[in-house]
Amino acid sequence: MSPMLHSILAFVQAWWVELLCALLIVLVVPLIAVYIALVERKFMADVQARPDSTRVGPHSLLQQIPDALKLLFKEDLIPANADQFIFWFAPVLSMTAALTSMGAVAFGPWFQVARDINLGLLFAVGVSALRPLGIILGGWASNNHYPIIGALRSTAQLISYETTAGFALVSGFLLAGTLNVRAIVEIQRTDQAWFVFLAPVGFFIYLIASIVETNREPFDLPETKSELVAGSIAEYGGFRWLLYFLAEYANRIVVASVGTTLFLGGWLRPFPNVRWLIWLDAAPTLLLAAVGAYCVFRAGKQPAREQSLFMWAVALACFVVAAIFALAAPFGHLPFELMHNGLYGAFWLLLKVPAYIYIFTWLRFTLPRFRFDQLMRLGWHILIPLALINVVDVGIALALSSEFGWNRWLSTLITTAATLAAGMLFLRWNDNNSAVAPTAMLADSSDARDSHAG
Amino acid sequence: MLDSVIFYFFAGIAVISAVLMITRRNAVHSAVFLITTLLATAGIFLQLRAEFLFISQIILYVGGIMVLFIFVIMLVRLDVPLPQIHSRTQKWIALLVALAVGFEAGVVIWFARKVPGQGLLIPNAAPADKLPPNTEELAKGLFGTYLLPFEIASVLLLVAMVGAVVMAKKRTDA
Amino acid sequence: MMPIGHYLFLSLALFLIGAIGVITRRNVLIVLMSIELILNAVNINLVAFSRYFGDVAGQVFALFIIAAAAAEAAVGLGIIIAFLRNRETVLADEMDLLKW
Amino acid sequence: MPPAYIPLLLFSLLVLAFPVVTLIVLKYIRPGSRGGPTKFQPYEYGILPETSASRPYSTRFYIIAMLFVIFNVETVFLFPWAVLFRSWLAAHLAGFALIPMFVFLGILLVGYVWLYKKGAFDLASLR
Repeated sequence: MSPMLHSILAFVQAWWVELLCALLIVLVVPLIAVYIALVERKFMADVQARPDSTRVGPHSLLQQIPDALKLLFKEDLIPANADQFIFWFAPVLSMTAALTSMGAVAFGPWFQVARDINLGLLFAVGVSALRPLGIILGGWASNNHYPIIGALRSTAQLISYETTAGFALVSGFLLAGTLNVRAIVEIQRTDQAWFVFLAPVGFFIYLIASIVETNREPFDLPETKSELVAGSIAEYGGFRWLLYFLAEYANRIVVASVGTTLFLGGWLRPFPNVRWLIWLDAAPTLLLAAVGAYCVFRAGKQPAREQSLFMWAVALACFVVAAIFALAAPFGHLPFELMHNGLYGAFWLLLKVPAYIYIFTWLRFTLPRFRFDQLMRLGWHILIPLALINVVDVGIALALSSEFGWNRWLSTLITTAATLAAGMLFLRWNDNNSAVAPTAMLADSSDARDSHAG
Repeated sequence: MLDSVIFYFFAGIAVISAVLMITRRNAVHSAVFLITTLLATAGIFLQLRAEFLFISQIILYVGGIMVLFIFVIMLVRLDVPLPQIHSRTQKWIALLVALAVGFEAGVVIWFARKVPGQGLLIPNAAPADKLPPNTEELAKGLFGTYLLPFEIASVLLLVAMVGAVVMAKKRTDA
Repeated sequence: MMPIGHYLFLSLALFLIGAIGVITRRNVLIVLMSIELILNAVNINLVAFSRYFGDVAGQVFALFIIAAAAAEAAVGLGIIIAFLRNRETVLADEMDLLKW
Repeated sequence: MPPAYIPLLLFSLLVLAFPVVTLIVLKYIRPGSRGGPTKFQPYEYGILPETSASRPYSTRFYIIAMLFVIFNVETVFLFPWAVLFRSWLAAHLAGFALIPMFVFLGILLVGYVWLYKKGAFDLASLR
């Protein structure tokens, strides 16, 4: 047994960072998902000009933990005419696909499970293609009208916009010339531009597609709480519902980090090549110090003694971490290096991804919901041809600047203008042709077979 | 050692769920087992270092074709269990034929192994830390030697697109 | 260092299972699924030989086979839907319009 | 197996184990179920369902899924092209890089225009 043990040890020694990351993702992502939900609730309360709950912990920060525990111990209810096996299988598939695709995402130069795979970002994109399966199987297994209609809608929407997102990503891969995550980020440094500036239309299309793919308002048709109860997951409760919930939030994180990595420069700071902005590299330390100072400032104004003590503790923690960062910067030893490349290096990504998710939330409270046929028409009539033309135009821009020596920004400007003009044209055509009766879409089972089916 | 453990892991999943797939009565259960077979096969592709094929298997087969299958099952109410073939003779003939073909091919493969000088061993990987990027290699083949089949594939897709819409559309308005 | 025979036997097993499914099942959809399984078995062979000869051609053709399978599934299921509309059955032995 | 994928494989097994183990463990430590058969009826706004939910639904959705499969194949063919594009440009083969994909996309554009004219994307008109 000794050689086997030896090889296992060698394996762990070679891959301990990746294995640690794997463990961390499984342990931390559920917590993060739960707290994203909390932030969203706070934001919703703010938008609707009402106070949010304040009971459990300061600002109800601990509210989510009893909520999650309640879900864990809730009765596990399987409806009588549901399909037992698939009812069990579908949420597990959803959750597994969502978290596995997170393995290929790099949250900083160090923090990545799949460090050296050649597939890189394509792995994250590909594994999240399993998402529609979890939803449609869950809806089918419930054996109930609303979940089935919700699942059909949801899957139709997901698969339509998966194609759109795929084309948008192709325009990013064209600019990168590689799939490897770290190489993509590195190329944005050496090219001296985030790809959002070189393929703005591509980023815009990806943004829309990612909102649709994560079922957020204004595209939350699968759930439509006022029409379909809760869509495909209406019959799910307790822990199974929690699995779907976690999968959804994990998907949000995945699409946000894929978009950030490919278009927004990953963990690069803004304008990584501009000399006088170099102080931005110290942003994590400065930010932590500022948060600590603010806590000290607020600590005196807390009504209760415990609260002010808590603020002091937070301030102290911030100052300690900031000091470690400041000290770690000049050194290169392993523990410091882990700290430096791991947390410090991931700082900008950890800032950009929440900003991306914040945009989702913001739109949620700003825009009214789309109708299903409008959503489908937007995808198939406008975004897919636009995304294809964008791919071609990005290719032409690259060819112009490398073959004929044009200025890169000039060629980007011209081709982007061409893409936008094409988009305007599609919009016009679509407006002329969209005189279809919307009532046909409202009933979700308007088929000739219905005449004898119900 | 590790390679063969991974191979037998995926191969076992593939074969067991393939058998389950053709024996389930419920079409959705069959589809689920086909999905696990396809995923296990994707794992085998990965074990053979065909990384791009691994991901296209997942994107196209599992995320595309299987979704289409489940859609059709849901749309046409095939989820009710159907009666099996009544005459059992056809089943026995099928098994017999399959076993005969399997035996023949198996014998061929088995003896090919014994031919001297042809160990039929998959060459060991170069112990480099970094493999040649498979996607780029495949792209060179796809856009080099096999450019014409690639263009023909687009014609095939065009035909499929038109054909499927013509088939699925109702005749009333045509 | 795996002998290629392992892959060939796996592919053979999947192929035969698929073939048995095509012959014995009555439900047209499961027959189509079995055909997908057969195509998949072929892909394993192609990829295994591609690795064995160190040539990428096998992988390219496996990709074409997947594309062809997608086209086949789309058209095949379209035919099933068209058939359902006319005959209300998915059983293979009731599709006997051409039987004389 | 390329070595870099082994942590990923372990990770996916871990991720798979997380819900499965939790579901099984919770089954034993959770308080028991109470209530009659009403609880296990499908939830449809409190109205008892009259028809089975496994009735046939519209084939519109099938057309969307079918188009998705075809377009998805296109995307998968685009990825290798996109990855090699810059190395072709570096070798000054811009024409070689662009033209095959133009032909490929052109042929599919014909199909797209046909579908557009036929109204395959107009969900409501597909009745």
